[in-house]
Amino acid sequence: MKKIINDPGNVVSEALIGFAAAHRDLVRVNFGPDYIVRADAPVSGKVAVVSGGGSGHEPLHGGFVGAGMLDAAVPGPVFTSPTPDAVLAATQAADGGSGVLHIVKNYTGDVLNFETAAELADAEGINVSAVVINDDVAVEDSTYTAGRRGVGGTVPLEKITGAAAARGDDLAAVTAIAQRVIGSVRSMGVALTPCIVPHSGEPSFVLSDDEIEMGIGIHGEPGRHRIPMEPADTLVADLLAPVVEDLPFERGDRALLMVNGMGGTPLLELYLAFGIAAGLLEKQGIEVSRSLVGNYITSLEMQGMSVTLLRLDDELTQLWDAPVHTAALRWGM
Amino acid sequence: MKKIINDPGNVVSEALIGFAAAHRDLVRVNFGPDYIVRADAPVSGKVAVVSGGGSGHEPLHGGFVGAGMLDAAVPGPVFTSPTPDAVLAATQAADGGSGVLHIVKNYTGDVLNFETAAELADAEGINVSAVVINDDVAVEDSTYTAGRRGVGGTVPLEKITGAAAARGDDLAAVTAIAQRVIGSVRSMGVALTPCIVPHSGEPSFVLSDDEIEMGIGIHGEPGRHRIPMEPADTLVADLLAPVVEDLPFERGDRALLMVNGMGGTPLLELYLAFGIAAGLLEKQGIEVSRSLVGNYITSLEMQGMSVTLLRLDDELTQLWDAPVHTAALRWGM
Amino acid sequence: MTGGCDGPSVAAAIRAVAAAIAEQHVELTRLDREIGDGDHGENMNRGFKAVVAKLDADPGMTPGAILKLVAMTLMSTVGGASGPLYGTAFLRAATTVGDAGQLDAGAVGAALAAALGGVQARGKAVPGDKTIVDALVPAVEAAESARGNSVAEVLQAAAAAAQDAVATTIPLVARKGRASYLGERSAGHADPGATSTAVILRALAEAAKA
Amino acid sequence: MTGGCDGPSVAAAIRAVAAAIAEQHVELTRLDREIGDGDHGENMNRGFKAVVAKLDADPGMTPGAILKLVAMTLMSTVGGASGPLYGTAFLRAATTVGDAGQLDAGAVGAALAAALGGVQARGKAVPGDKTIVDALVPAVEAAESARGNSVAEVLQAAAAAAQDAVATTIPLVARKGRASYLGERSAGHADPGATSTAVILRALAEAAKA
Ligand SMILES: Nc1ncnc2c1ncn2[C@@H]1O[C@H](COP(=O)(O)OP(=O)(O)O)[C@@H](O)[C@H]1O
Ligand SMILES: Nc1ncnc2c1ncn2[C@@H]1O[C@H](COP(=O)(O)OP(=O)(O)O)[C@@H](O)[C@H]1O
Ligand SMILES: [Mg+2]
Ligand SMILES: [Mg+2]
Ligand SMILES: [Mg+2]
Ligand SMILES: [Mg+2]
Repeated sequence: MKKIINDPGNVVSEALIGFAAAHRDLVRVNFGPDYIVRADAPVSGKVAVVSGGGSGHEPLHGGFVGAGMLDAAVPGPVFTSPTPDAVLAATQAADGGSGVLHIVKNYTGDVLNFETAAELADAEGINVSAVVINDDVAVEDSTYTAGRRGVGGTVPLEKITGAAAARGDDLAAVTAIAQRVIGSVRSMGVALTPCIVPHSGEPSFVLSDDEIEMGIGIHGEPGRHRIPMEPADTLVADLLAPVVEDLPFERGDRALLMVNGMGGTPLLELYLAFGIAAGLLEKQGIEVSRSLVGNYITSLEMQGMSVTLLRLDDELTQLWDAPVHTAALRWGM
Repeated sequence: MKKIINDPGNVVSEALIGFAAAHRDLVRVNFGPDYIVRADAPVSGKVAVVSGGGSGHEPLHGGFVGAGMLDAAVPGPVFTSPTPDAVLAATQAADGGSGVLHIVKNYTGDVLNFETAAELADAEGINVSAVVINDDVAVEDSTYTAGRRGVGGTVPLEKITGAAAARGDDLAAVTAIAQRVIGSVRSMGVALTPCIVPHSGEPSFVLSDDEIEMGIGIHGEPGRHRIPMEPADTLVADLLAPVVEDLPFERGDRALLMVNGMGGTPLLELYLAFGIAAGLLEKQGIEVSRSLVGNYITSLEMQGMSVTLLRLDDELTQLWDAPVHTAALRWGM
Repeated sequence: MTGGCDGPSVAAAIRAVAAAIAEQHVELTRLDREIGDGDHGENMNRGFKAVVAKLDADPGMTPGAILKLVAMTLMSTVGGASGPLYGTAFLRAATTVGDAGQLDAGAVGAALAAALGGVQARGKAVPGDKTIVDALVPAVEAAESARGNSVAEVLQAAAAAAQDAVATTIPLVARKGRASYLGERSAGHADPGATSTAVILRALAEAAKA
Repeated sequence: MTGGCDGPSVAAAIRAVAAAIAEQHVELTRLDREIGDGDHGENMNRGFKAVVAKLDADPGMTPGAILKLVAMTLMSTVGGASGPLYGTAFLRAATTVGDAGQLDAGAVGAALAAALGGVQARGKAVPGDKTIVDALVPAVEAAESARGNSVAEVLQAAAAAAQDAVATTIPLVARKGRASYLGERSAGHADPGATSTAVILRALAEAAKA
């Protein structure tokens, strides 16, 4: 394992020191408990949007803190959800008096820790509402199980929800917009290589030089099945088909297409994959009206990619287009 | 070799198809010869800034085409400079009647091909001026050799030069600003892993699990020397010291600090490295007044990073801050 | 400590748990790499190290106060799924024992049952889901059956049952927690959380014997 | 083709070069991976494949026209350092031979010398810099010494000298091109461009013999 780190136990806090130094104009970073808030938090009278989860998915979530997106982010240790006290502290720092929405990725750890934090915040008189994103079609959905994971859809969810809060929606309305995004977004990912969690020092799984893991999550977990390496045309088609079929997306739909890198895949390959996906969607009569290509929700240095598709209507499009100013996503300001 | 590609020979053109599809609002892509121009090119009356080089460094250069930065970019095959006819075509497409500045990274191939293109453009009556960026302190400088490579400094060079052109400077003035940036910027890089060029299928060099290459370029070339893996504190100090000493940067200087990933390094590690570098500079009395952290000039999937330091004065700061709207760098618009 | 346990002996038992977790954390993480995200040992070890640091700070606590301290510390240092689950388990156990100065075998059995109740309330898992619950349910049943014996014997029975239960999680397809995302591929591996439960109960039982 | 060479025989010789490059391109790339960026074989192969495609399109060209076509095609398809350098080399050779229908040994020698002049004008390298120049200089000298012999013999002499020169580039520290960035580490490997020059000359010599 070769990583640009010092003590594996300090990776997250040392990275936060750098993040704070690089984005002084944008954010304030609190240490112990660790959280990142907008430099101008709390924004009085605005619903605050707070998310968080294990680290190792950068730029998610800290890179999305700023005007028009998240008010605060709570980074846990690498791939481990943060604890309730950290989430509570971030919630308090972000609350501008109009309530706080928690955006939670559907992992037992995240759900339980945010749930506890919400109870604690409630006891402090903060109005908290929560949504759980579960967009990964690689996982079978069932009421008897933990359900689907939250993956790529988290990025447009945070953007659009943040925009709704920025335009002045109240907590119920912001929550409703978030639910609408969750209902309209689907994703699936593939790994070409594993990743190595710093404190473990071992690859999360072992793949031979001609194997790939289909249906992976974002924590280096093994995927749903292992298949031989495929050419990009086939690979992208195999990722896209279950995404399209699940909602299902239909002829005439407009959509945001996000092609996301898992951290170690060159942008060249991501654009190549985007071109293939856009071509396939066009053939199915689905209009790619908005697009995002790059590393937005990653698994450390893993090579691989995910495809996310979000059905857009006029309102969601407007909210996507609304100005945003964060470390990792910025336009219109 | 596992890559999200089809035929290795078509990687660049297929990626361009995806780039064009993802950024229709921003750019037009020409195929055969391949180049990327601003959607609104040529911008009449404005000096056009054109760059290019081998592919595999994405987002450089195509990701920097747009308002406030490059007017056109010419992507060659992976790690191979483009040919004069392609550079000429891009130059013609970008020229708004006020002349064109070529930004050339100092590699024999790039220099020769752009030189030839400039002669051809001149013959067509286009006023072309060229600057050669050579910021890599890992390479010894000498008039008897090819000199230093152009690496990370290319990013702020293209940004600042593009801003000078956008504010209406004439070709001589834009060229002078570019020369000033080149005179004030220094970089150095390290590789933790090699990269694999698609058509070759072989790693560019072989490193054991506890070795790193110091002083690498951006083409997977071997570096200046191989050393045992170091903790981040030492590694960053070892990269930064020659960069600071070369210009030299001095107490009281203000600088842009860019910590750039080579493509396969997690953002978490880049921020961690940024924090270390910023801390070291502060101790030396050098003020980090602007910062940039991320993958901006890469070597495919290589793990590693580079540090770039640019001395800023009020004018360069203003030009850095000026609005820019490209696929990979965007603010103020 | 054959009759009941007072504060210092509960504190000693918790230290023994921390030592056992420290010893097993690499194995717990390895198990979690197979069907999870490879952090369970690290999570638990971080938590119990923090617990020990806090125990050092205040030596004069009642058993209930110690269990509450463990609960709050795990909750605020472990993270992941296991943090809130074990945190809730210890919190319910603390509530059950109240401010008694000594715990007898009955109190220990009741605390175990309360811990299970807490895990199920929080995590909604049922037996067979391949979770902590699969180790705790037989442990509570065994403790129940051993009622009337010494604290050491009750814990011994619970630990043995939990230990046996670990193997029964191997063939299961996970329905809760991170392993559930693997579907059928989660079968064939022991559950990390069930394993850590067995480690904890074993350490408690050994401490009670001593 | 013992006397002079006409258009069709020059075209055949260029095809032979393309075939030789195709055969050697993996080795040329391997050499370039050691001290460069691992694309020299790929670059040359892309260029000469394109050349062959264009030769197919127009079979009736003079030697000079063919050399010019090679020059323009290499220039617009090879890229990298070698594209403009070999492009300029063939362009100067084309200019030197003019529109003669046949090339005799003297013309071939003059063309080689012109090619070297082009490479040096464009690339500013001198002998010992570990570049194409290190193969071309002895080749031109050998061709000069073989003056008065047949085209085949002149090319044979040039090819042999270039081939010998490849080994002399091994100990050199590069001062031009990408390998120069390696400093001392560039020593110990043959220069890819010098090697491709030897490959080209060998193929031309073989074709002239045939
Ligand atoms: N709903 C649940 N109820 C009981 N135990 C659970 C539940 N979900 C997960 N677990 C337990 O948590 C363990 C994993 O803990 P850990 O690895 O620390 O957290 P994470 O899964 O968040 O990385 C699993 O092995 C399982 O025993
Ligand atoms: N200035 C120069 N003069 C002559 N030959 C040169 C010069 N610079 C580079 N070369 C030759 O070019 C070869 C490399 O070509 P190639 O790999 O195709 O281009 P690049 O270096 O741009 O990747 C080197 O081996 C060397 O022989
Ligand atoms: Mg975890
Ligand atoms: Mg090259
Ligand atoms: Mg885990
Ligand atoms: Mg090369």
